[in-house]
Amino acid sequence: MSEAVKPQRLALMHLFWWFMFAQGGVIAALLIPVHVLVQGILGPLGIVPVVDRHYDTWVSVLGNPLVKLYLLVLIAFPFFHFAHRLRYLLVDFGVPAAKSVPAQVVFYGGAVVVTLVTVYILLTTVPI
Amino acid sequence: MTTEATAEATTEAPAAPREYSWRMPANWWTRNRHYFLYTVREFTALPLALWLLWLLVEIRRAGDGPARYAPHSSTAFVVFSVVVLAFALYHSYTFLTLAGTILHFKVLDRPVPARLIVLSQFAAWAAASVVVAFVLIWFAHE
Amino acid sequence: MDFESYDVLVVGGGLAGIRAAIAAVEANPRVRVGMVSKVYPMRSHTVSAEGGAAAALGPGDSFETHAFDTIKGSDYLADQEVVEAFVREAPVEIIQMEHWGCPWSRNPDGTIAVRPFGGMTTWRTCFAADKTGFHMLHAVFQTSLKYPQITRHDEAFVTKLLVEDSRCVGVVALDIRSGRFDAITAKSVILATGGLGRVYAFTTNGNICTGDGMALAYRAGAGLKDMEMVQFHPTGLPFTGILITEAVRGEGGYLLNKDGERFLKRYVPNKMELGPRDIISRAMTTEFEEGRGFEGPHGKYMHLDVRHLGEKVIDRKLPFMRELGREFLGIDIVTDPIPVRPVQHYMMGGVDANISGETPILGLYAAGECANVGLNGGNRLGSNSLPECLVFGAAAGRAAAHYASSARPVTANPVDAMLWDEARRVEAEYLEKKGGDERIGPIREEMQREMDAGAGVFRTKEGLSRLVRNLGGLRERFEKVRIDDSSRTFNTEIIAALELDFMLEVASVIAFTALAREESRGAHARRDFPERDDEHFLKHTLAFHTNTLAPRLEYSDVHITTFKPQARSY
Amino acid sequence: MPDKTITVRATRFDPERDREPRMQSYEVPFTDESMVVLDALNHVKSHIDGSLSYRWSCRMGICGSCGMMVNGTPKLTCNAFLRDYWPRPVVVQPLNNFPIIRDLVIDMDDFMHKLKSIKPWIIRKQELPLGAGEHRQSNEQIDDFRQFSECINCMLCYAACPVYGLNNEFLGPAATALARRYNLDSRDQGLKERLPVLGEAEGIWECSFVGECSVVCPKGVDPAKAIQQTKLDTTMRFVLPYGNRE
Ligand SMILES: Cc1cc2nc3c(=O)[nH]c(=O)nc-3n(C[C@H](O)[C@H](O)[C@H](O)COP(=O)(O)OP(=O)(O)OC[C@H]3O[C@@H](n4cnc5c(N)ncnc54)[C@H](O)[C@@H]3O)c2cc1C
Ligand code: SF4
Ligand code: F3S
Ligand code: FES
Repeated sequence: MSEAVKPQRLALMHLFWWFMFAQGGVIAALLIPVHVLVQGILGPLGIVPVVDRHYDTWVSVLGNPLVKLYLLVLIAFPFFHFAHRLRYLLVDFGVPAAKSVPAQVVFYGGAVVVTLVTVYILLTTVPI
Repeated sequence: MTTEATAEATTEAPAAPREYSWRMPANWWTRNRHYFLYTVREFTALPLALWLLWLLVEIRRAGDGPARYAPHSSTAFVVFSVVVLAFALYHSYTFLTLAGTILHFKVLDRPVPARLIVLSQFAAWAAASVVVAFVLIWFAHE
Repeated sequence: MDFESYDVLVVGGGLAGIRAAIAAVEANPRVRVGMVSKVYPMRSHTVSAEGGAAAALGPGDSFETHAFDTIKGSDYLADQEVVEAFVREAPVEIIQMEHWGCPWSRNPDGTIAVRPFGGMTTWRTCFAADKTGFHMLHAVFQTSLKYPQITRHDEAFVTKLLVEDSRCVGVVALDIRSGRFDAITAKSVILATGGLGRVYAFTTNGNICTGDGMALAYRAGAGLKDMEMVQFHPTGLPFTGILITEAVRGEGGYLLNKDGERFLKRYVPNKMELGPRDIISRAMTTEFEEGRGFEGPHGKYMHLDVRHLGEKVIDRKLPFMRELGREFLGIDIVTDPIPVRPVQHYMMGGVDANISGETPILGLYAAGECANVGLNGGNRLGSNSLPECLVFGAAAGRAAAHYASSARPVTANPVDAMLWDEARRVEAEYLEKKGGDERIGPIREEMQREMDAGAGVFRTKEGLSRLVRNLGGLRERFEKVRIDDSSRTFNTEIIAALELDFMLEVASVIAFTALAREESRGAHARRDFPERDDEHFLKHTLAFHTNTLAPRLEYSDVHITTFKPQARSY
Repeated sequence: MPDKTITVRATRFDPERDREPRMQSYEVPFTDESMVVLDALNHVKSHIDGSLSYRWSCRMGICGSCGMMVNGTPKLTCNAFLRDYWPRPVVVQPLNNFPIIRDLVIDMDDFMHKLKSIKPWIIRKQELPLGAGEHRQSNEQIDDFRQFSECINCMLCYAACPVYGLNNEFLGPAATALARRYNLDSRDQGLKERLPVLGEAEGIWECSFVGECSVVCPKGVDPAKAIQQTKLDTTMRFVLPYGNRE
């Protein structure tokens, strides 16, 4: 009797963002550690030679369209993952407002912006 | 279907009894080791995001031209990367394990055991890392 | 008047009760059904049933043999036309449960699998691993959620049946959460309140099995049938009374005494571990008395050994037993034998009802363990009880719906007064009483000890007479009971008091009827009358409420159609 | 040897008297190594203080009614051994994340509504007539959903899930596990009817995979897995063109 009848619809937006979250998570898990290790630690310490240590090698690699595509995936996808996690982390810390539509716009919008910036940078830096 | 509160109340029964409602303490995530590790797991997003932004900057700087190009190599940066690496490894470990346990396939009508799936996830991680490391290092010699 | 009124009211949310509720709705979709239960339905004690549910499904089986096994198992005290109807309906009900989602274990070809069980000549016990009752109860409860005609009153405790002009028109129920008394009226009422194991100290039954329905019907004037017939299961875990299912023996487990001997060869040589429960429990008790049991901190015990079955069979067919061993005993049954001893398990006796669940009180029906429709006689065969709940639950549901469609509506007037009286009674006796000096706990514990001692596996005239006396004494002490809890909100102490009141009632009936049956039949084994006496006691005992503790006893004939009584040997 | 005892600290709350729950201590004889927390509570109720209220029945870990917080962890009290806590006191509280009705008794009506909302019964386009016998089902097909059918509705998972603690609208672990139990049953064809309930905003998407639900589940149901798999399958139905089938 007292049962509140809630409209029940498959939340397609949630489904999409979860999908992006999962994809981004996989990409981040498979690819980020090795980049951090090689480009963030081994390279700067000079333990091994790394492409981004020299202008020539870095540019020649960045000029490759396949590399550009790869970097887009590497950077853009995880941001959807990050956006999702950080949004829920805020909820966990007692900020239910992080569930609101404006918050979604900010977080996922942020990921979209990072994606666009990445595309822009990849296209304008060392153009093919 | 609810337990209907109808019927004649004969005795001077109190109105609907009060319940003590639950309120989540703000520090809930510190009260149990698992909760804490979960929070750390979710938090990995932040350092990883920062590091990728750095990578974006690194890419952008390739546009500065040969004369002005200077890759980051300060100690602070290395320390930052070490910290990020710890988070990154934690993310990879938790994500692949968890993803492995929820993926479910059948081969020849038999479910593939979760252990095998997790193992293959880690194998994929190793393979991807080797390939990426190879590219990053090998093409540095050109 | 705004009390809740239904066409059919089911008291009890166990297998029998829910099956009855669904049957009533399916018989007539316009019927409004109420279901009252003192616990959420999925907590009902059916949930504990482990081994399985018997039905002559398989090609190698027949109604005939299932009927004969049941009647022989009952020591010829079963009503044979009831048994015949039962064995015919049981397979249909098992299929119905399958359609409702019960995850029956299967044969390689996808049909429902069966396993052997005690006292059954062929394999006919359907099972869902070793959590059969759990799966059946959850399947039927979850299915019941789809019927909008069924309204539940969860955690409401029925304290009294409303009887007007010898017609049952509803119940008075205490809403446990608010402490309020409600009259829930109905054109017909079905009792499905389960067993009474808690009158014993050592029992497999849960805390809620306190014989409420039997006491309610008894006080309302219905007869209780064959209450001396109490089943003891051979394999309970010492201390906790947790049941080790008969399926363990069905799957090939051995019972061993302290000499490592399969002692059943001296008692049921042709059946060994697959003998019926009454005989094996007596065999174990005899072995204990003759010094061939193990001695433990919680008394004597035997070993139930499944080590030879191997880990694979155990994990596939008896996973819950392994879980119980690990959790409650700290043993792995793959490598260690299980300590077991006989334990009170089931009540054959119950509210006198016919094949449709009708009791002699107009509009009152009974089904499941709290009823005695004449199926189990002196000893129930393992795995006959779950199908009994289905078959006779459904029958009672249909009959009650049918009756309700033509019965005249319940009038508010006398109901109001009866509700008021009952509420005042409980308040005066428990809530507002001053000066009592006894707690419930010690009285209950003493009753349980007395019942174990006096009305256990073997009985004697002296023991039963002492029991009768002591129960009288306990009843007097109960009059002076004191309640610590004065709150109305979720007052479980009042519930415990009401339950103890019911238990003292049914315990006395057990004691008196056992004293009167001067023979040994089925589960009722008298040391002083070791033989079955068909001449005097091929009869049902009927006990009726009087103003004293002693019931008025009557006897009625057993219906014998096909199978003439013969010696019962295995 | 002096008789061994154990201190039990239990939550007391009577809405007719108390504004807030408080703790009360009892000394209980610890006479047998196989005693469980529930035995200690029963001792208190029978011999020390009859007004202590809690739910229990089967004492064998199957009826699901005796769940409480024991030293901060959701447990079935009939399955939590005193020997694991002694000689320190054992602290018994009502399950987290639920309103308290009285003492150790929580209000679980919310779950009862959720259970019903996922339509936990076999849904078929065409009912098989009884006369046609059983649906054929192999033991392997049962294995697909067996784990999720073992749920005893004990609510330990809800008590462990912080997401539920923060937002009671969340459908939660056990209800989703049961929905999955039916969705995976070869006899059932109700996936399409359940999807809108599972996939709505406060359904599976709320779960951030804390995973504690599965850690505390006494029956190995793994509701966390059920939820993530449901997310995955639901998503795949939309992402993969061929995923959108029955
Ligand atoms: C451990 C164990 C194992 C068993 N194994 C098997 C087996 O393998 N095979 C087999 O065939 N049988 C088995 N049995 C027997 C069988 O499980 C029971 O006989 C059967 O489940 C009883 O079902 P029921 O519906 O009659 O009662 P229950 O399931 O006990 O339900 C009783 C209902 O009545 C309600 N109720 C009671 N009193 C009141 C009141 N005063 N007010 C409101 N509601 C009330 C309760 O809340 C409950 O919902 C086993 C029994 C036990 C104890
Ligand atoms: S999923 Fe596990 S913890 Fe949750 S209610 Fe079911 S049995 Fe209990
Ligand atoms: S703990 Fe809660 S967040 Fe999800 S995985 Fe379990 S439901
Ligand atoms: S009392 Fe039944 S689960 Fe603990």
